Amino acid sequence: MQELVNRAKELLADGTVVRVLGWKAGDLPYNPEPAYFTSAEELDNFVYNGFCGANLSKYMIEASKLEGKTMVCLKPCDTYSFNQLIKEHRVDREKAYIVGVGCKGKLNIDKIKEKGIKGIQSISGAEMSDACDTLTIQTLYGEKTCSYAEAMLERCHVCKGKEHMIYDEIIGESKDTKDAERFAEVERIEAMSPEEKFAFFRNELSKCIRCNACRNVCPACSCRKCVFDSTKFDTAQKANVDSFEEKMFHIIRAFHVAGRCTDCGECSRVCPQGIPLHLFNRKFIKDINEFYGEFQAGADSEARGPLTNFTFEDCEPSIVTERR
Amino acid sequence: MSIEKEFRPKIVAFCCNWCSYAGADLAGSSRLAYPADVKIIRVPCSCRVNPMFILRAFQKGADGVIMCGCHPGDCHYSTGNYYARRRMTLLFSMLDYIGVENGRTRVEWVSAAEGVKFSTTMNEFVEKIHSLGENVRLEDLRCKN
Amino acid sequence: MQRIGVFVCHCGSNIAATVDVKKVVEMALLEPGVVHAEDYQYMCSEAGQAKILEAVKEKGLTGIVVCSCSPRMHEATFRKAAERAGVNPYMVEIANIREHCSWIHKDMEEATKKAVILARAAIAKVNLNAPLQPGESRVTKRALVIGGGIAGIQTAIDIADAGYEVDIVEKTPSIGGRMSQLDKTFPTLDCSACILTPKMVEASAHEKINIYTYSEVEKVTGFVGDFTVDIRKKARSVDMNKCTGCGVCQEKCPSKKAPSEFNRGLNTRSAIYTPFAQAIPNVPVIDRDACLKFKTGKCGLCEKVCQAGAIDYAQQDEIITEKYGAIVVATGFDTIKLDKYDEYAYSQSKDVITSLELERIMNAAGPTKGHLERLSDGKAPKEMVFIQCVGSRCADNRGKSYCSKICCMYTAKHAMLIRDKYPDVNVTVFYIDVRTPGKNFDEFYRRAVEEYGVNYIKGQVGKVAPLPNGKLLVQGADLIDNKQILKEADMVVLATAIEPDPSVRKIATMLTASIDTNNFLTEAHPKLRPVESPTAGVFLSGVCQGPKDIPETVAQAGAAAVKAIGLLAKDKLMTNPCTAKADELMCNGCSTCANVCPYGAITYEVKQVNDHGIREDRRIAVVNNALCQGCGACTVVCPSGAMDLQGFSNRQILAEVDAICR
Amino acid sequence: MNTAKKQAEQIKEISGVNPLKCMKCGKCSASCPSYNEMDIKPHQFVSYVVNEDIESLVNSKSLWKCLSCFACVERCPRDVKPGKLIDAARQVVVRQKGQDYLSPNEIPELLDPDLPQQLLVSAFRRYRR
Repeated sequence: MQELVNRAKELLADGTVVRVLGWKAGDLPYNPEPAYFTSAEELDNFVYNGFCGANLSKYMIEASKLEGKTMVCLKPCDTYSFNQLIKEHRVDREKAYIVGVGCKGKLNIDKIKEKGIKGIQSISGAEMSDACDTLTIQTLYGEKTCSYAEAMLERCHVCKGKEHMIYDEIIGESKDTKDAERFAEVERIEAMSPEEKFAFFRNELSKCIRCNACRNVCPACSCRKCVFDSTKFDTAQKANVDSFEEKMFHIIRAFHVAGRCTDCGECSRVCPQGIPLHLFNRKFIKDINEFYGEFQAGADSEARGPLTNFTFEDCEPSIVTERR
Repeated sequence: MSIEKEFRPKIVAFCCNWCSYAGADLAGSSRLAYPADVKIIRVPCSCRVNPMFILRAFQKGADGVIMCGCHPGDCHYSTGNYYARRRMTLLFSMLDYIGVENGRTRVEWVSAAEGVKFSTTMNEFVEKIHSLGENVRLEDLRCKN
Repeated sequence: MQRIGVFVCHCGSNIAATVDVKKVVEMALLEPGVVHAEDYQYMCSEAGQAKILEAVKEKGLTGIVVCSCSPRMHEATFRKAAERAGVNPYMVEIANIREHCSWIHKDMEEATKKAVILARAAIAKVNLNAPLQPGESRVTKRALVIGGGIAGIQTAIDIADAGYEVDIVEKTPSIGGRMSQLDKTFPTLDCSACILTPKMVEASAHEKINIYTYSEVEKVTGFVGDFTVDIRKKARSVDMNKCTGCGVCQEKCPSKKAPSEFNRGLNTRSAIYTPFAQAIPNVPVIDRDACLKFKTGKCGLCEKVCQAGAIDYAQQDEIITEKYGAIVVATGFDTIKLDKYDEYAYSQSKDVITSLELERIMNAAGPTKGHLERLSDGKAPKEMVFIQCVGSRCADNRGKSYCSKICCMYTAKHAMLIRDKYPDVNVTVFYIDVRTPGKNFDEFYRRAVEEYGVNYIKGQVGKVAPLPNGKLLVQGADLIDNKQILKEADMVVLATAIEPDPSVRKIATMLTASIDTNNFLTEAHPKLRPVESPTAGVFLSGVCQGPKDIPETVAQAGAAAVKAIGLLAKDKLMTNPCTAKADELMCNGCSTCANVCPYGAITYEVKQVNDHGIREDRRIAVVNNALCQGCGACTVVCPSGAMDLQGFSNRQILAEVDAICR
Repeated sequence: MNTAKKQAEQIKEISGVNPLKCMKCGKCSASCPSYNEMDIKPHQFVSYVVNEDIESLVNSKSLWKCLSCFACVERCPRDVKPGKLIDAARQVVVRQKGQDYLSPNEIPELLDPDLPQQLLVSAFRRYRR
């Protein structure tokens, strides 16, 4: 991390960038938050550790409008989002100095808490310089330990790889964390009966409080004005009044990012209700891969997305019935 | 004394102006009957059909939604139905995934000359919806009257 | 709030017999925005339209809903009426309660209920309509005719005579088409070449007509009044400007094994060839697949003998790009392949031929120099059998479902000509029906029977079997005499079904002109607009639209020309105002819409916007209204819904959905 | 429904043929190898079914002269297939007799559509006493 801070100070000093987009320590040991830094002094608050899950590429939309260049720290999976934003002319490549930061897997505090670890005072073992094997947690009730892998976010278990798709320089080491099949959960649901599927999603979605966190964090959901806030579809409303609206919202949300979603997993990470929202996006990704060939949004900043493309021989919609 | 009300499905058909709407007109002028449950909405092209329209129809109590367009390759706007085909495939797959019976949605390509196909398609579709019964999974209960 | 008037048409009894129009009026009055509703016998009539004018005047209507026939029928009529009444024409919506309701439902209560709902949907839509103004686009004063047969030639001459430039694109080396292959024409029996060649010459000599032979349409973009077309001029390997048409090259060419397309493969031609003697232009082409120079590198004889130095082996295909205001399709027909009709032994015996092959045999310039003889042994036939409806009127997947229309007449012609020239030849025609509607047509057929003694037998042939003695055993049935017939024939002629030339599929796709299951181009209206394609600016001439004989083809060619002239005579065209429009404040500038626009109508501009007090420069989608055709592809890919389609807006369609599901 | 109509419907159902599609071209009669043996010719079969004159049909010689060679079925341009109608008529006769070794009641009216009809007829012939 120190290397990162030093480099940021250098870039600020030589005028390459006028601000740095990274993370600063939060009020708890496990909730660092995205932040801008404009001076060497401010950079003293800079952190980068296992809890820095936030994808900073979306912040570059606003940063692109500001004067001067911004140094932005992007983890490997964040770079896909950044590419996708370039493709959609939402960020300005020229306004970004991309430092690809290493990643050893990001942590989900809820998973630690689920293990009954409470009253957390400090956590060690999640710094970039650490091996990231075991977390040592100081609590009000004494020291506890927890396996790093067991505390990882779901998305890190199905990691797309530790290669940065776009960067100006890379700082820090990465570690492969993939140990699960990306579509296993989707397949499990697909195998259910319609009644089970319906019950499963009704149960999950009934938790939705329409806080819009999933939408606001999503780097693909970057519309100036969301359809769900607009008068154009008569859909503007805040709370779900009926179970239909949860479904409508989440289907349309996933549909709008279908072919653009890089599967960064931010939606599920930020959902305060713990709804596995990525299951919608991943279903679209799986279908797109099956029907129209493998496609990874954000792998580059040029290729046409699958929903703005076609072949004469595409399958018919009846395939949904036929393959059952 | 209560009499079981006969189930009369609400079915929305989106038809592109150039092929399917004309096909429906031909079915009409050829007097090829299909149930009155089907109501047609004219759109310029199948690619104008937003998934939102389909969900909205279900929300408001539609029991089935069918989209008809020109045959692939014959789109009046040359490529519209190809995009629509991908969109609808993904949407239908998603509806299936969340447990909505997949017989409630259908896409059929009907040319201006296929009045017979239009009529048989609608007859089949209405029959299918009858077998599935009322749409309870996607309906917005507030819309019930 | 709109002030809406609802007008319910009886359409005589077409609607009123199954829909309770009074009830529709009554229910419509309950809908929001409706201030007036009435019904009338015929809304499309002068008196019906006057009702609209009157109501607008009295009630100050801002929106109009007509519950009547399909909008494809009378939307334009009612829009014009609205305009006369001082209401923007795009404030009119049609509820289709005839084709989509009264004609398909029998139960009055049910049909009325549906009509009320359809009216309700239209009312809901009109409530959200906004006045639209059509734009203008220019008209390129030049027409393209695809196909150089009699249909294409006639259309081109007629358009050119009206003073407009016309280009003909013909894929073979000469114009003339199928008619140039015919020997005589019914019902007058005059020689086909004698009436066609003057037309060909007229076309080629016309100062306004430009002919691209051995050329194909490669790409079409643009729209009515302003098409841009790429034409591929295939390498002829002969310089059109230098060649004098002396024909020495064809004489000397050592490679003479290529089947002659013009003679339907009944004999061969040289590798460098003109299809027939009267070809226009009279400039040969080198068939590179057959030419020794191209195949082996050796030979080059034609270059040596050509005194004009016209041979050019290095010639390349050339792409010409030209702009047109109107396009006429005249791609014509071919006969179907007979490989699925084994029972007629076409592939087994040279003496079983198609009627088009018989035309070549009967023609003095044909493979037998006009002598009627068997292709197997050159002997003169004594017994000839004609089989009708081969591949026509078939409900199975082997043939075509339609009647090819011309076969009855040309078979009568063939039978008559043979009996006239060779009175000792017996001619038997097996028919299912003899169809001869047309001026002097039935008289013609009757002459074949009464004056020429042609033996017509009602009944299809079941099988033709080649016999060891070289004859053909024809097994048929006489349904009038209730007898089965076994006949030994010397030659059998099959009245083979015709189908649109296979090239038409590609062309239709390029033109976005719709095509039916038989590959015939669809007309805009089967009765009222038979020579127009539903695609604006595209017209249909000849058999590409449906089976036709020569007089009909020529008549339709003229009609297509008139339609094209009517278009070219305009200086400006009104463009459809139902175009896409981006909401500047909502547009993300993401370019997704431009990716799916088939017309390249969307570009991006950096514009300063004032978004609720925030002034900033934004990249925003801008729609070119002259290019946009209003398909709406952009509206659905736009995630924010910034892009909307005027006349079919998201809210309008949703309002219809709501009204229907209510 | 009277008996004739019922039988006609039965024949249509068993054969899967819509006789109204016939355009009276006579290709069936032209193809038939047993034509001269028949009193009602193949092309006439269709109109007997249309006119619901099943009585004459089942009493005709033709019913048992048809070889089930299926030439007419193969060549019929309109998918009317007189051969199938004849087969169906035979089935009706066989079922009517009601004294067969194989009771017609044991056989559903619609068998596996891939099963050739003539197989069924031969079965009836073979097991009949």
